[in-house]
Amino acid sequence: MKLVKVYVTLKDSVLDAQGEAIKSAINTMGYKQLADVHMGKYFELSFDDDYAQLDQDVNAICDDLLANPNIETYRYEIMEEQ
Amino acid sequence: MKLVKVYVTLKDSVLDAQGEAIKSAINTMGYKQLADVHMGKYFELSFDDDYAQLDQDVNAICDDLLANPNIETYRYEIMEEQ
Amino acid sequence: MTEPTAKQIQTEKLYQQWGLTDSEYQLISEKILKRLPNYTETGLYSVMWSEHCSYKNSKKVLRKMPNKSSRVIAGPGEDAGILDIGDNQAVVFKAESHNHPSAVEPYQGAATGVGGIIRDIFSMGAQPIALLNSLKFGPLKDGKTKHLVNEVVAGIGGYGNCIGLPTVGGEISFEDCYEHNPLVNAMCVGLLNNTEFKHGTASGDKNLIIYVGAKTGRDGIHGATFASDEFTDTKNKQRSAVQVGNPFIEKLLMDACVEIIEKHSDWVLGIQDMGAAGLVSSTAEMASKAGSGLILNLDKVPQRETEMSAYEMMLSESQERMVLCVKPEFEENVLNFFKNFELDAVVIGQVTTDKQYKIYHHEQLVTDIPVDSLTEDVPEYDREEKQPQRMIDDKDYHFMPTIDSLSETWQKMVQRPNLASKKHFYQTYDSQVKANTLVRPGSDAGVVRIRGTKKAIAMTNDSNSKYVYLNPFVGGQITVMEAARNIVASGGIPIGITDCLNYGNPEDPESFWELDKSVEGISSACETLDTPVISGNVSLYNEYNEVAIYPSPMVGMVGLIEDIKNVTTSAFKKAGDLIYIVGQTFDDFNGSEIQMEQLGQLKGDLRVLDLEKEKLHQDLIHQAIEKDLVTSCHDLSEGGLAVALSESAFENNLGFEIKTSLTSAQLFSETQSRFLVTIAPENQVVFERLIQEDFELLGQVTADSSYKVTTTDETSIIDGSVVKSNWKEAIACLMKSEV
Amino acid sequence: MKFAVINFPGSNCDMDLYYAIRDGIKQTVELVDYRNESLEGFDGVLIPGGFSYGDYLRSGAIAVHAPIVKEIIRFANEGKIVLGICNGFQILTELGLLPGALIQNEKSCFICETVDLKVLNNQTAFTNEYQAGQIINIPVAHGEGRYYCDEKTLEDLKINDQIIFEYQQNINGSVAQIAGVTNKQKNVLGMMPHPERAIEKILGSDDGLKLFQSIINYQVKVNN
Ligand SMILES: Nc1ncnc2c1ncn2[C@@H]1O[C@H](COP(=O)(O)OP(=O)(O)O)[C@@H](O)[C@H]1O
Ligand SMILES: [Mg+2]
Repeated sequence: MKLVKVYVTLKDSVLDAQGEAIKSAINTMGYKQLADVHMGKYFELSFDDDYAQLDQDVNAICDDLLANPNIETYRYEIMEEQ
Repeated sequence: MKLVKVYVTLKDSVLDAQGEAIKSAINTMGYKQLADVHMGKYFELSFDDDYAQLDQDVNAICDDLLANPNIETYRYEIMEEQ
Repeated sequence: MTEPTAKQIQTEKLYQQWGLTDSEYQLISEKILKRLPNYTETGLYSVMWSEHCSYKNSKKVLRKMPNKSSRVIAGPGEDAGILDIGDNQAVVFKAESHNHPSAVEPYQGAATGVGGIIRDIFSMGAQPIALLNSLKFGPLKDGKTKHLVNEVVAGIGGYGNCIGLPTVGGEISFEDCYEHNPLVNAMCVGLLNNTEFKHGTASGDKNLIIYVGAKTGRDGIHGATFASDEFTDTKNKQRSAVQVGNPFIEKLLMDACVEIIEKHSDWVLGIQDMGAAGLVSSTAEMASKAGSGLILNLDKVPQRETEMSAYEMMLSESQERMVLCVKPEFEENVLNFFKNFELDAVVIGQVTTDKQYKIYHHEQLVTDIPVDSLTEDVPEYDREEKQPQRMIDDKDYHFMPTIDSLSETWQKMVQRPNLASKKHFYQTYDSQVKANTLVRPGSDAGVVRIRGTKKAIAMTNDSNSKYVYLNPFVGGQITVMEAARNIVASGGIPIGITDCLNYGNPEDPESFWELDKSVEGISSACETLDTPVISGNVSLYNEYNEVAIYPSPMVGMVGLIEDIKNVTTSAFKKAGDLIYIVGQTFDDFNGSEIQMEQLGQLKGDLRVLDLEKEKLHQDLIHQAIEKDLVTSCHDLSEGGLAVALSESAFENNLGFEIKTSLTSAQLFSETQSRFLVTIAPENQVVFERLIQEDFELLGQVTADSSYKVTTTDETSIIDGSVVKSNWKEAIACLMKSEV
Repeated sequence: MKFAVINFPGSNCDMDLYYAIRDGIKQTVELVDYRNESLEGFDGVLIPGGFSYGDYLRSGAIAVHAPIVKEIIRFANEGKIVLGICNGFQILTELGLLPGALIQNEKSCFICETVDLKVLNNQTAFTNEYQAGQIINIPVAHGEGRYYCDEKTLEDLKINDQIIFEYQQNINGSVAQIAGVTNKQKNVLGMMPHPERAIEKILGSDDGLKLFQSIINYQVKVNN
């Protein structure tokens, strides 16, 4: 099996309401040296092994479903699943 | 600045409803070779540079806030921010 | 990064990319300023003079709408309109479209549409009490549309649920013309506990302009202007023009604004939300309305991003922000008040008397223009009009359905996406939070009681663009009347409307004719009902590849229920009740769902609507409800009598046995001005004496869920439980099916 | 009895609960801001529904770091009445005052419906007005209401009769159809359905009223 790890994050200029809320919670907890928090999504996709156009398809899946190119960027890694 | 990347995922014993929903959406789009999807959360925390007990504190932040040990597990990496 | 000079803007005609025409630009530079506007100033004119902010194309048409009645406290021109409902209370409401943002980013587009309309209500000092929405999409065929629908619905629910306002009604429909141009209209209704309200004005020399709420980022700034085109370095490819909402902040902002106006009215002279064209439109309008000038210092504006230009800050459409005008002696109080809600609040400027709009950025005066020139000097256009050719060609066409098997047609019709249950979507909206909702989605209008009184408010969103497409004038009338029937069937009397006018390009004469005629239709119906248009919104240029959407006016109507004992729902209550249809039925199949089912296209003209008769039927139904005669009441609309009967039977799993003078086909006719009513048998005489004419006793409600129907053509027995499951499952099935 | 309704930033059912107490069972009730550090003088604490801090990380996760929370814990440990509804339930599990966790509904959408619940244990401070096994009709409105706990915990819950309400139709995929649980001492109840939305017939149901009346009964007994 192939394991694909996808990381989706908001673009820099997009309001990260969740990141802001989490940052202020961590600060209130007493950790003052925290400068910034961003929250994103993380996906693990498993695919059948012999999959010629895996890379191409993962790209399409990210563009169409996992990330919204208007506000988010993504990156992914393809690896062998143990 | 130090950058900490935190990955939070549901424990295996907990049904990943969002993962299931995404899996079926991807299958609907015609990608049949997809076997499994898991969805998690991804955080990027930036900290001031000279921070002796960073590792210890990140551990505590994950335990106390970012992950719920009843249902989730986490891992993190600490690196230099560019 | 250097901005182009005023000279460059002129010679390279850069203003065109912002949407200003040559003659508009000349008007600004030659008549108004008598100099060339700089970069920031050109940007301000371009947004303030856009159709969205200025209504320069539609103003002339909008003036046709009645906006007065004995109840009107505030009409169009304020953030939202206000109607007196007695006992020193008033309802405040408005609807807004968020079509384009939802096409680009469906979740956030829909969510920020909801967020924006809520701000319009609480900026009037009113406590928002309910939300509604009207959604139009392409057919549920491909994965793309389904994803779009899912995201829009999730965005609507995501914002409303989180902020804690019940979504009590709405509509959702599917036609080919919306495939690439979905419509997302949202409405908010609020309650004002006194009939005084805060105008959105900035008056009084040296009074302070205070900014409250979320920080400003580069959200929603025209993607296609040269600001983003020519000056983006590679890093800024990261930039996004899409607004993102934060309902959590809006909840704090809403609670704070409602409380400050209720408890500290003397602190606040004026308040306005920052909606389209953010800072510039809110502050310029506030100053212009008061006949004042304004100085703003942009360095004080809370900023989420670094190195924002004056242009970007002024045009940003970052969400969850408000502007207040406050007397200097209350500065401390106001700032502390918001601080207690954990909201940013800062003084960003001052009111002046010179009627100039002056903006400082990095200690430089970047804008110095007459404030009225942004709001008052916009040229008003008188667009060319032409009746669409299709109307002339198809004038005498009359569609007649063929019914081979009544039972089969019946089953098919209830599965049409436009007629099937929308519960799959609306069950994802919290319709009960605040514990005041008396009628949830699923009946005719949503009903919310006013705690501590006997009163309740009924509200509905309606549009039927198929009718408007076939005959804009009659279609416009029908839109209002259908909304009114929903209110009346719920036990209320209609008291006013808001609207979203969704059309194509106004520079296309046929499109403009559609706008003009349908507004005339809406206006005439409103005159008949004495329901003024107290707020609204215009969205033009809804087209894809130069093909316009159907002309799609959406009417948001509010009704008053004087006593909650009058609240009535569409569900049959009990076996043995008598079933009546009130109103005559004709062969009205043009524009109907059965025409779409059988012919697959819209064609023909609409019957002239008899407004007086419609009003009479509504009045009679209202009287019958007030006299406690009615056990259920449902308006007849899309799908006709067959669909209305089924919908009424579903909730309590009842059936009916009817014998009618109508043909089988006429069970699907969509003649206007009709109601389906049930009464207890002992009230037969009183009820019939009240209604007098234009009614037919159809039969009675039965205990098993079987429909026994005798028309002039045949007698059929239809399995109601199958009808119900077809109706209930149709949408979920389509959403799940693979492409 | 004097009740405190805790108001976190983003709570939005606080007034619904307030009215349920004031008008429904005619007791004294006050809204208490999350920044307060004392619950002195109150007999019961109610944690309302809503989206505390936007529920941006996980529902209830951020609220547990608010100043008032220490006091809620003390209150619970002293055996006083604590009721968490919807977001309140989520907060109580995040706090560890109740076992388990509440996660995204199985069909992953928000769901607003009125559901049938079975009262499994009517011997508690919250349910003594109901019959054992009674079916009651209460609204739900949540996106993250699927109750989850491991098998060991479930076992314990069953043995100690801590499962108070059970869905008749498992609308969100909860373990053992659990809609509401108490702690071992049974003075802390968390439930996803909203009894405060079911205290008047005109709202569709008044089956929630008995829950609040039960608390009064219980308190009267304790006081005697
Ligand atoms: N998008 C929506 N949001 C909320 N409620 C909706 C939505 N779509 C439909 N509904 C509800 O479903 C019911 C039936 O809708 P519809 O068929 O459009 O009614 P009608 O034809 O009587 O105007 C109404 O109660 C309406 O409020
Ligand atoms: Mg209706």
